[in-house]
Amino acid sequence: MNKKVWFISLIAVFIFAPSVVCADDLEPVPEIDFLTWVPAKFMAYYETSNYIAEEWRKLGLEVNLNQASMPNPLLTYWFKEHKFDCVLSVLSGLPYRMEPDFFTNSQFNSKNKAPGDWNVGEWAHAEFDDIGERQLEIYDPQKRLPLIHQLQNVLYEEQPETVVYYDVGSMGINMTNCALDYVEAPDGLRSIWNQVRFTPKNGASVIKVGRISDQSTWNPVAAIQSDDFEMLRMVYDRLVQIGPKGEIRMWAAESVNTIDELTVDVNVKKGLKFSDGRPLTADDVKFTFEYMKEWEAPYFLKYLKPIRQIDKLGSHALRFHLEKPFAPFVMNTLGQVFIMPKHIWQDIVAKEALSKPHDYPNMPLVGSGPFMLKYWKEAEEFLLLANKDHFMAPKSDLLFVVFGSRELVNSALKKGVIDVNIQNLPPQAVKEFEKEKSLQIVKVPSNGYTAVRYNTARPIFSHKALRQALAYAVPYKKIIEEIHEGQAGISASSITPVNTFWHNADLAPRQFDLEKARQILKDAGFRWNAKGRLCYPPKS
Amino acid sequence: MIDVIDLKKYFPVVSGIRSLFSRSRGKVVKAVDSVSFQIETGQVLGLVGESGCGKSTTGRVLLDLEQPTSGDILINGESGRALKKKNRKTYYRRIQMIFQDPYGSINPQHNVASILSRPLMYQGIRDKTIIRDKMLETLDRVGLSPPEAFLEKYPHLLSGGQRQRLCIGRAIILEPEFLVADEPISMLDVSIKSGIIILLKRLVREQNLSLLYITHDLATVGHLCDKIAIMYMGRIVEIGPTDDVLDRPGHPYTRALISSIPIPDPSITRSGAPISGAISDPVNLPSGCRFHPRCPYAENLCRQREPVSAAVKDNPEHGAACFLTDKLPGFDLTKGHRC
Amino acid sequence: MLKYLVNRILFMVLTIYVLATLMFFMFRLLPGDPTMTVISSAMSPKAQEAMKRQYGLDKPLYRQYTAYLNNIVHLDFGYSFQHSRRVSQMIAGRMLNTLLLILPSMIAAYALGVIMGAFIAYKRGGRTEISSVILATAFQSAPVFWIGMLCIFIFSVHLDIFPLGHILSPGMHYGKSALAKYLSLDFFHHFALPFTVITAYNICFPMLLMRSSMLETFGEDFIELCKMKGMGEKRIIYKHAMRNSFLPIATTLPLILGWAVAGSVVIETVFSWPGLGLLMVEAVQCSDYPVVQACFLMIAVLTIVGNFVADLLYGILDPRIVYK
Amino acid sequence: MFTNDGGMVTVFLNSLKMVSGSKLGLAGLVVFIVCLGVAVFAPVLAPYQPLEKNYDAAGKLMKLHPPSVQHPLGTTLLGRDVFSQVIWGARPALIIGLSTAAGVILIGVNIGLISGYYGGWIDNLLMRITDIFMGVPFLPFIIVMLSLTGRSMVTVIFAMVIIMWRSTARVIRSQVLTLRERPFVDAARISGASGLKIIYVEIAPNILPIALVNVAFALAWAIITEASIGFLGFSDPDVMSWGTIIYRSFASQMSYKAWWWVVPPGAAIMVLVTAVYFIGRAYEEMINPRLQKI
Amino acid sequence: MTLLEIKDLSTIFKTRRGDVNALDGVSLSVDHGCNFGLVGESGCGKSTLLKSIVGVLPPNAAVTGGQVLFDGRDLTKMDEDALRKIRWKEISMITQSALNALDPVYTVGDQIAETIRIHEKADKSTVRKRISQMFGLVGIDAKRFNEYPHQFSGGMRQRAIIAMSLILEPKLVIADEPTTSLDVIVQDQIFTNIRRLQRSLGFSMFLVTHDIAVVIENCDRIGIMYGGKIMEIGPVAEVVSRSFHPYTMGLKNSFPNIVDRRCELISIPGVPPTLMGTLHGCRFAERCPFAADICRSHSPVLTRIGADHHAACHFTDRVESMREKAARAGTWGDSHSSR
Repeated sequence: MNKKVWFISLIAVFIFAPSVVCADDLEPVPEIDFLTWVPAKFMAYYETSNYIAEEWRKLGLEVNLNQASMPNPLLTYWFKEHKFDCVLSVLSGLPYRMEPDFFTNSQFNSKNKAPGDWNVGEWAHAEFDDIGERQLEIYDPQKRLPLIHQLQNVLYEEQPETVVYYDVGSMGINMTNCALDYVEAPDGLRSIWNQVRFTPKNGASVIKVGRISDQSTWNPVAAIQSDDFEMLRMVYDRLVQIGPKGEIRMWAAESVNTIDELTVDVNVKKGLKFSDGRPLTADDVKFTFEYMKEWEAPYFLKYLKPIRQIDKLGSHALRFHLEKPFAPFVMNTLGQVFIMPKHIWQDIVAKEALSKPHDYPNMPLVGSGPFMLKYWKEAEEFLLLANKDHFMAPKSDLLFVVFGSRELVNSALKKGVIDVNIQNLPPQAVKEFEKEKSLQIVKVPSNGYTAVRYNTARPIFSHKALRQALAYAVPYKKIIEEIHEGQAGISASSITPVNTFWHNADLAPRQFDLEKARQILKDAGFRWNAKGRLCYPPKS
Repeated sequence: MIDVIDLKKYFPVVSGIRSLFSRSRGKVVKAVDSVSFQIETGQVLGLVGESGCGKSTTGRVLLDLEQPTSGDILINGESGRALKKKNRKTYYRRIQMIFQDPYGSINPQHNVASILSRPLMYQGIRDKTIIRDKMLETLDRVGLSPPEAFLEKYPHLLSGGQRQRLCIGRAIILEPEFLVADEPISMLDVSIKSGIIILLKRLVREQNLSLLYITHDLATVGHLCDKIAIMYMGRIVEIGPTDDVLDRPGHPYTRALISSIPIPDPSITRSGAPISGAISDPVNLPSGCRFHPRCPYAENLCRQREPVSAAVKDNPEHGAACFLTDKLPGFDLTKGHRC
Repeated sequence: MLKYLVNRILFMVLTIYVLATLMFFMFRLLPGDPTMTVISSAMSPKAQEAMKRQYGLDKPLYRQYTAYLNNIVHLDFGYSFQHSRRVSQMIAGRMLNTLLLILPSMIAAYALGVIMGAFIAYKRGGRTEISSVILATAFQSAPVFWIGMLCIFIFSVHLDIFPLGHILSPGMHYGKSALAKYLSLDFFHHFALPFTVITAYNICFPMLLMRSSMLETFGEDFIELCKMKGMGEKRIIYKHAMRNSFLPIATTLPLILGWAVAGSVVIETVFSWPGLGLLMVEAVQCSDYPVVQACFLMIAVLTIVGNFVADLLYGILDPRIVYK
Repeated sequence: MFTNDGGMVTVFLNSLKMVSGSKLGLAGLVVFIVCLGVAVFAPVLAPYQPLEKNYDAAGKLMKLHPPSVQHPLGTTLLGRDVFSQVIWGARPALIIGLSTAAGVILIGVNIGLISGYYGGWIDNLLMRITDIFMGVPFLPFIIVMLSLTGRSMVTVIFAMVIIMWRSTARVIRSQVLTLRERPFVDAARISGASGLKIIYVEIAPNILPIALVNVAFALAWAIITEASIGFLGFSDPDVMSWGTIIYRSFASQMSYKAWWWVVPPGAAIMVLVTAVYFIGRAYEEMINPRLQKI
Repeated sequence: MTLLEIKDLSTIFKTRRGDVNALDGVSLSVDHGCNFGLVGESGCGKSTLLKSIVGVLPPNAAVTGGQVLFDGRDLTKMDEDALRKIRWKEISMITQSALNALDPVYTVGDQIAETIRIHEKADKSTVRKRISQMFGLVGIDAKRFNEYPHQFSGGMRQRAIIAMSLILEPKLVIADEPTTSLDVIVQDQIFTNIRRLQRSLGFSMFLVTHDIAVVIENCDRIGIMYGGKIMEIGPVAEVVSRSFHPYTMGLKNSFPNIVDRRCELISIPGVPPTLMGTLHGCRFAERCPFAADICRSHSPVLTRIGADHHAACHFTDRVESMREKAARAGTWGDSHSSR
């Protein structure tokens, strides 16, 4: 035998040796592509995924943390291309997300699997879809509740995502110049219910509020960011607002009556005025909804879609006709669209020679809300004057100051440069801030949550047992204690406990238990090869 | 024999894309304007003139360091242009140059051996022993002895005189037929200058080559050259055997040059140069004779027509480009003390 | 001279055009969807298409490109994805802020650097020289953002002398005119720390350059002749040596100005200075490329115009330079 | 390329000898070599892994512990040892610095040589390209590049090289322009040397000293720039470079509480870069006799 | 009457590699209204001598001994302020490279005006008038007052420097290689000019050059310097025709002469000494064909051999035979003769 043959066979041995070890035809679970956030900027998110990955590795899985920058390419991989096995899904709590449909049906209905839509894990479950569709047609919360609970049950059982924690934010007020009778709300001090209640004291004329992002736009047609909506809702009225507990509260609407699933009547309050003195009437409301739809205001498009037609019933009465039953209509459509003055907007495109109303800077701003925009110094500050004539007349003018970083805004709060900080304090600093006597710290449990979302279209996570097992392999407590300094809570459902009405309290959060996870895997037929790597159940 | 025929080098005043738009478009500086001369084998021609007269450019054009505008050189009957066309390398086997600055013309990063061996290697000689023998022989020839001691030395260890000897060595190592020396001694010390002159003179004789000695210093020319050519603004204004030119100059400019040289002999009192002013603007040449603005004898004719070279005192060897050669007053520099 | 100016300006335009084109195509190669900049529950495939239409991203590439160039000529950089506004509205004030921070600091750094460089060259061989060289080099070697952080740490957090950053205290009103704002005491209070840091950071280069340039000039014959003329030491240094030594430094001015303007991205981040650099960093992080393009081009324009001005300045300082 | 006598190695060794002739140069050299050693022996020198979480005796994560015997430079917010991170950080600093410098010199020197030697339209073209690059804002461009190409170490190096060669090319070109006029180039030409031979055999060894000075400055610049990129959050997330350490402390909003987390990495950058500058400056003074102290 | 008397002047340069004895006991004197010429090769200490006289030595050099008596005052003992008043007002200078001697960023007129204003209080118009006058004397168009140095030609710059050096009507003008970089015709014009000015202004000149011919033509007395020492000093005619020092003889031998071009050109072998460290014996001994043991161990002192003629050689008594041998090429080594 010559040398060459020896050599080739030697190489052959090396190449095939590993497969010889798994001779019993075990197919190892491929490496998990765990899409996550870049550590530098989103340290807590990245570390959360890192903590999870560390435990999963102990189960014999290989995990690759794919750090992608936010927003791109992270959002593209996440929402558009679904390029992940699992993703650390961080969804913030916003008032309108108190509407139960979003965190349940919208996120998991197989109709929403298309790229760019919300079912990013492409999960499909016939029973879930069915309940999801049905609950959309029930306008009475009490009747809708069981179905929402059922949805949560299915999600808990099927685990298309594993809820890791929800934030318990902390926001601070410097009480030297400002008093607040705090109303608990999922958005804390950002909530309009609190912002109209800030009261100056010690002779202060204005309450200074610190922000880290500047307003992007004051144009409701163009706005897409939640931060922008937060301010727009101060200067514009909506028909209804979402109350601090997630309930619907009448605002510009006197009453909202659901005639049937496809017809909703709205009576607008009388005596409302725009800041230029013109009255707010049903014309303005009708105009706004039609205008937004006509010009495809990107943010509202989805919510305006169900509207077929709007009829004016009187100077202050309207009737909305829907294409199909849409339970979130009152909360998410009527509760979000800002009522714009028709007399300003109807011919603005022609008057300002614009190609579309999105380009209108909307200055001076004419709105009817509890506040009036006095001035806006870009990237510096803007002043909102209290509208004393408003039915929810605020107790103080608010000066919003834009800071370059969280660090600056926090220390400004401590120094009393600002009175209110509407950012969450960093968890590690909360204890220190709580010690400050001049500060009032409010705890804000969020209705948003962080989860590991599985891509069930990928072979790995099409295994239900694996998903269930991994839910036991998440070190919930450690993550909350070490990364979040205890400023977070555990929830079994994507509707977090703060959303008391819709939250299904019967579901018990899973505990971290690797043994149990192993057992579930074993029971489902998963095996470990000689190297301890997890392998798929043998094909029979 | 070296025969330079009607060599011209014109520099455009502006070059490149700019020349398309410039007002000075098409204007040229005639640095070398119809220069012709011959050098016999084993002889030295001194090319003399003030700075800016085109003498160095002539040398550089001969070596093809500047592209000639026109003209040719015959090296022992062979056309330089043809040689270059065939192979530039073989052209440089036959013609070599010594530069003015012994400090600048040696690459400070290379040692003597490498400086001397490069020309050989570029010419395709690869055999190490041949190269070494050749180098040692050359070093010895240029007076750097013992040659072995120099091979590994770097230039910064050499004195100016030694460097210039090395440069000469590099030039003769390929045994050229024609050597151009561009002011080879102007940067050296007095006591060393003469050594280089002596070396050049010996090499011309021993190697049987032709030397074009370019200088502004008429005094040394007298000691080294067989023939002298006087250049003024791109033209040779006078050419002839050394003694004829120095003793019986036929051009007012030659006279001015000779009479402005200080003489290291206290017993001689010199009258000084009769001319004034400086060289004219090379872009806008004066009409007629180029020298007329400075010439003390200039007549109307000189301002109108350009003189051609004519024999001086019926000596066919000696030519001067002046209308007034015969009318010039007598000239005598040799009065007084002799050694 | 006129021809030189025209040539230079044409080349500046060419440079900006090349950069603009580069920016355009670089971003079109960007992986990911530009409309994917916010997670909003309202997001739906339809809304995204609507946004693309609104941004003009549905048109073919060459149409986008020509529209883009056309817009740039009209100083219109399009529509911010993140801020739902015209980019041109956003950057004007930012640019002013950047210039207000960078220019005075650079002028101060240069003036001080040149004077100090001349001084240490004059004191050459002494302890003053070596310690200034070490100090200046060390200061330049440290990352400027780190120095900024330390300064904030010491002067703002611990000593509480200066504000933590930003351009003005919240709620300060200075009337309508921008001038009043930038002449206010409060502005200077905010300006002082970043100004000092940038100045100190940039002093090193002109200082060391001036020192070596001075040492070179000291070796020149005319300086020796000045001494032989019986000229006083001070006159030699200030009138002759410094003016001549300053020439090679003037040529580096555009380079340094370029670095400084470019470096504004870091310094503005540290001091939360609402300038172009900060805006750009934020925009890059959000993939808001119309804003990035605009900021980048504006910073480039500042750099290029700076180069140009410095060239002209050099011509004024050195009579030997003739522009053609 | 630079074989034969007076070659690259000789020039390099000579330059080392020259640098160590100056006090500051020697100090710089020593520091640099120490840093090199730290980078090479990081696994031995660092007591912990850079990303290892440290728990105290009670099993609690050691969050932001100030310096102690166990952790000479304290711990980070997630209980990682700062000292170890700083030691490991020497690696990316030097790798990025040296490779960037190498790339910059390779491109800059060649463009400078070709542009300066050939002149004419080649020079015109190359220099106009260089001019355009001169107009490119340095950091912003790198940031944009990195946001497009992803943030691996290789792309960071690539992004820096692609922009930093410009000044080297200019310096080298102006040097070549004067060298080209030196008679020894003519001498080589009339020995029958080709253009490339003249560039690389005759001219290149003479610009080597200037190139070496540029290596030093490019190295220093690269290290600082990498730190700036890291600080803005654009460098390789998997690599614990000094800039990244500072950025993480800045982003954690705890940097003003935990000085031990911020000061050491910055100081490390400062010391290393200062050393490199000293080496470069010392060498520059040596090769430019007019700068020498008499 | 003596204007400048240098007695036993020594200057040392401190360098990294050791001390350099640039000047070693130099003594010479310049009389009122007379020109003194100092001849020497590069590195012989000429420039150091000039700088030592006016006290503008670089920081690493220092006068270690001797006196510089100017009009009876010892310049080496004077403080900076007093010296500053003497500089240019009483001793001015014409430098070797006029291009570098003028500050490039100020106009020529401004620089001259500044020179006046340093020493005298004068209003603008009189300053201007004086400068115009002086420009007229040296042959520069007064219109060129506001031009920058780079706009002047080489000869014009040298004239400007001369104008500047004479503007304060000093007693002594030091000319340091004033024409080295110029062409012969311009050189001749410059010296003619200087001689003319000297007749009208009556200053003394201390001319330093390597060109013995220039000294012979323009000076009354000559000093030959070598290796930081004066080798021979005396009236020009005396020193040139009756040399007592072998170095003077060698220098004469190697100097080309356009008149006596048939004379043998003989170079001095070897290179000048480096002057580093402690030196013994005659500086020229290394290159001297007549050197004996005593020359290598003992430094000869300057001894009087004629009325005003001194030489520093151990063998002044055997001068006749030396002169005879020195004229023969073989004496200086084989390869150093031109014939």
